[in-house]
Amino acid sequence: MIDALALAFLLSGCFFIFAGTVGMLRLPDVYCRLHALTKADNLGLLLICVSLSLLDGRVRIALLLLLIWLLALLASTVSAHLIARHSRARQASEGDGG
Amino acid sequence: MSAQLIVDVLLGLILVGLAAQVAIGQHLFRAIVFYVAFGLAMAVIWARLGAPDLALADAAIGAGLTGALMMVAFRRLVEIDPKQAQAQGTRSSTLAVLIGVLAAGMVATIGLTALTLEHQPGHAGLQVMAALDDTGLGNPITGVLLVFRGFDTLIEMTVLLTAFVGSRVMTNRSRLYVATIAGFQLPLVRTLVAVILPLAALIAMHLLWIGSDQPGGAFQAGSVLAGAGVLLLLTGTLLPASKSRALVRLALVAGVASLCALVLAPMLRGEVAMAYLGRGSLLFAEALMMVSIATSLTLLFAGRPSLKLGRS
Amino acid sequence: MTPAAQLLIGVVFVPLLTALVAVLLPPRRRRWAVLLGGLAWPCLLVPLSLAVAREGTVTMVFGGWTPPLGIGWRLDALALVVLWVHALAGIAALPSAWQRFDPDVPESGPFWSLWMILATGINLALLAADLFNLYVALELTTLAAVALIATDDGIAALAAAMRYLLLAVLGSLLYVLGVGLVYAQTGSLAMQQPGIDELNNVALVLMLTGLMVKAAIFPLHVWLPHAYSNAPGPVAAIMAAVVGKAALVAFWRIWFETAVAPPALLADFLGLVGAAAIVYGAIAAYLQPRLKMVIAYSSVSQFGFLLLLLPLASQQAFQGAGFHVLTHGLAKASMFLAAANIVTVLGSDSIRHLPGLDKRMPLEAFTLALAGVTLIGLPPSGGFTGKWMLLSAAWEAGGWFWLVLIVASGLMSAAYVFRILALTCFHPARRAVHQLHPRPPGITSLAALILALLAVVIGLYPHPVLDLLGAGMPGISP
Amino acid sequence: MTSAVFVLVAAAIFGLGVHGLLVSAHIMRKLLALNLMLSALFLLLIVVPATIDGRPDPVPQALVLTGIVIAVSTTAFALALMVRLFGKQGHASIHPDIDPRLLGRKAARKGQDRASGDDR
Repeated sequence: MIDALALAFLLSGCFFIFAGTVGMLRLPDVYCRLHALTKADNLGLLLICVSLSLLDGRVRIALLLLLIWLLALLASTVSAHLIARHSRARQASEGDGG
Repeated sequence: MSAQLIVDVLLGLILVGLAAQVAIGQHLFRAIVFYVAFGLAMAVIWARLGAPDLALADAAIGAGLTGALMMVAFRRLVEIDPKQAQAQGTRSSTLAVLIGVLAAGMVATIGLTALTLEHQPGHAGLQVMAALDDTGLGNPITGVLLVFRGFDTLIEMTVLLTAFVGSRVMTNRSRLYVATIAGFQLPLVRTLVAVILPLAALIAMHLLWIGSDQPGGAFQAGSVLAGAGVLLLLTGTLLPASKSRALVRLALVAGVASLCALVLAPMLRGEVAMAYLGRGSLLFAEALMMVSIATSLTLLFAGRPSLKLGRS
Repeated sequence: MTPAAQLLIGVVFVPLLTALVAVLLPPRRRRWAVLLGGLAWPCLLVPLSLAVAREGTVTMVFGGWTPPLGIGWRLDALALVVLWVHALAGIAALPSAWQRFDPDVPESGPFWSLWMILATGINLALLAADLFNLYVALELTTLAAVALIATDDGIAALAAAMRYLLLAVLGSLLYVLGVGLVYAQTGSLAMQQPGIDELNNVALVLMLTGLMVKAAIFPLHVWLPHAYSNAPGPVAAIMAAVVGKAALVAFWRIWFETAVAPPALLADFLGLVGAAAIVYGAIAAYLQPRLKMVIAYSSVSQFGFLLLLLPLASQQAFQGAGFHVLTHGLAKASMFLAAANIVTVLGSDSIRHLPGLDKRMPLEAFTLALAGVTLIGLPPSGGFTGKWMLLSAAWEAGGWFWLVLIVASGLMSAAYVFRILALTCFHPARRAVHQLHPRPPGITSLAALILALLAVVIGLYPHPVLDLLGAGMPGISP
Repeated sequence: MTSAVFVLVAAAIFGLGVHGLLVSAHIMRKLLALNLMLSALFLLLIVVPATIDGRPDPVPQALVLTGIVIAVSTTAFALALMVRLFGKQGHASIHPDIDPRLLGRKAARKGQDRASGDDR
């Protein structure tokens, strides 16, 4: 029973990460790609962490995985924010410069 | 069994694909970014092969710090002369391809024939496992690194010190490129630093403490601290300073000095050089090694002999 | 722990601790600490020489963990000879380094720390009896040497340092691949592996190729001329005298101790590589427009000469080669120190400025002449003894090709040495050099002269060194 | 069987590294190629020796850990040397006589046409 649940989480996690990657490749400009990446991948990572902690069963490992997810969340939001600011600043300078 | 094989082949293909991008890719900056990805893929393969210490070290040092050092060096090239910084792409010539294939073939035959040698496990490895329990250590790799072959580690720390002193020969004269990027003064980034800094210190201490029994140790802990140092430099909380300070020099020398103490102290008591002095002495040496590794790698990133607090 | 083993620790840890103290001290006061350390560790060689004369080899194991578990050190006659060359060349280079790197030169702070780290690396590379420990020692030596070359801060020096670094990393990569294969086969990293019947030749070839890059032996020597000629004077002296020799000693050790029965075909092939090196080095040295390049290419030629020990692996050949290492190291160090003074006074070391040198800088001209005599191997000098021993070894082994080669190598080195001497002594100063820079203090040229004199004088009384080398290497039957 | 896969992977990476070393005069690319070759070497060092009760032999793991730290030290120093050389020489190549501005013209032009200028 637990394994079936874990498998379900794992598959949905992989689906979201796959969706994020397709989004990054298909979407037109930087901002949409950032959306796709940060949103889908973080959710996918959460689902995979949940499935792993279900498979493992120990609470300590579940908390560790949660900490990993929080760190990944923090890192991806800040880097997405910086990339967005940087490309907007460059477009602004190219816009009036060009 | 075949499922595991498929996973291995997939991992291998990912690694070779990333390596191809690094070696043949047209643009230098992309090659560096792919090298960082290559380092992380390498860490996954170390984990797959059952070598967690190497996975930690390769992720922290191989991917993280080497990537950071290369990006800041690239940034300095662009600062000096943007057009020339990566002027030449790669000119793939058939001769180069031929030599590359030849080298790959040579290494493949060497590796595969070595695999077919009658595989008695190295008795050095067996002796390590046997002698491990009377050192009271759980992690055999820390046992090899600090007890059985501790002198290699001493010289390796000296190599790291030499790299820093050697880079001082160059950075004495060159104009400094301040590593902080304007966009990094944002409130969001400051909260990132406020959260990550204590966490990095905690993780480093944890890695140091469990190093004698589980995967971890001075190198991994030192590189995590160095990563935090790089973050502080990027966000301007720490700034490179040209006046070299005694405290910083002491931190640089501490690692090698502590290992020298491990070698010379037993001799004063009449025992043989580097006789094992118990777990406490290892922890003392590893703590100082962690400080030395973090300081020298952070200063190598900054390109200056010491650091000073930023104005924020 | 035997007192002799404690001396071994001293030989490596005195320079290492001096380097640590140097890094700790503020840059202005580092050279005094290094002067102290640089003069202290050679004093340990006297009791060590007595110990080696008594016991043949002094061995030591770290932490009591006997190999293959732990790391061992071993000092035998060959390593002792190179340690003496390192001590003498190091002391002779100190005045020139003292004058060139005074505290207000920006590179002087890092220079003095690196000088002691280089000394540590060389001493360790000579003592290491463990394959991976040797790799780490050579890596430390290479990194320190590259950084020292870069202290010259000229474009040529920086480019030469970068080329040397890249090639050295490639060399140690091949070497470690060989060590990995040895470990996979025998399960031990010790240099002397009793009980294995046959070391696989692929590992041997990989390790030897890696060391040939580090020792700059003929086909893989490309980094050497630019590195030696563009490095500051004292750095070039130490590198020419010892750094290449440490890698060569490691090369011999792996050939005679680790490789159980190296195939004779490989020995003859390496002998031929040595022959090619002699010819190529001599011709290149003859054609060079710059004095330092002539001396550097002469090193390439003399290293080829030292490879001849492999096909002629007899007791006498080993004594001859060991003695040649001693005299060549001293002569080469004195030539580079003299050349450094010439460059500081005349502004450039190009051949055009040499005429009339004997009147302008008599001491340097005489040093070049003396060292040249040793390089050629004319009878009174030490060079002759080394060549004579190798000649008689070739005679006994009946190797006519090697016999002719040794004699020819003497003639060829005579060619490029006499070309230099003819320019300095017999050509009148055709035109005055535009303006002479201030002369470096007299002690620098005196130190170079003493080294050259030593190389000649030791030929007059070679017996203590030859008897010391008489113990031979385990691989060579006495 | 897995070690055979990883030996082939290591050989492929080594070949790519050698190719990368020969293909560009830029020092940074040579350093990247050398680091690739070192990673391939470390992979071989772990995969080739026999495993001890399932886990890789601790001695080669310690050697590889030492190798990784030495690799990062050498790379860090080489980068500082490259930046200094680039500052003085104007181009990051170790062949002082061949000026890559001429060498790289064909490649640079090809590079410029394809890169729409926002590769960084």
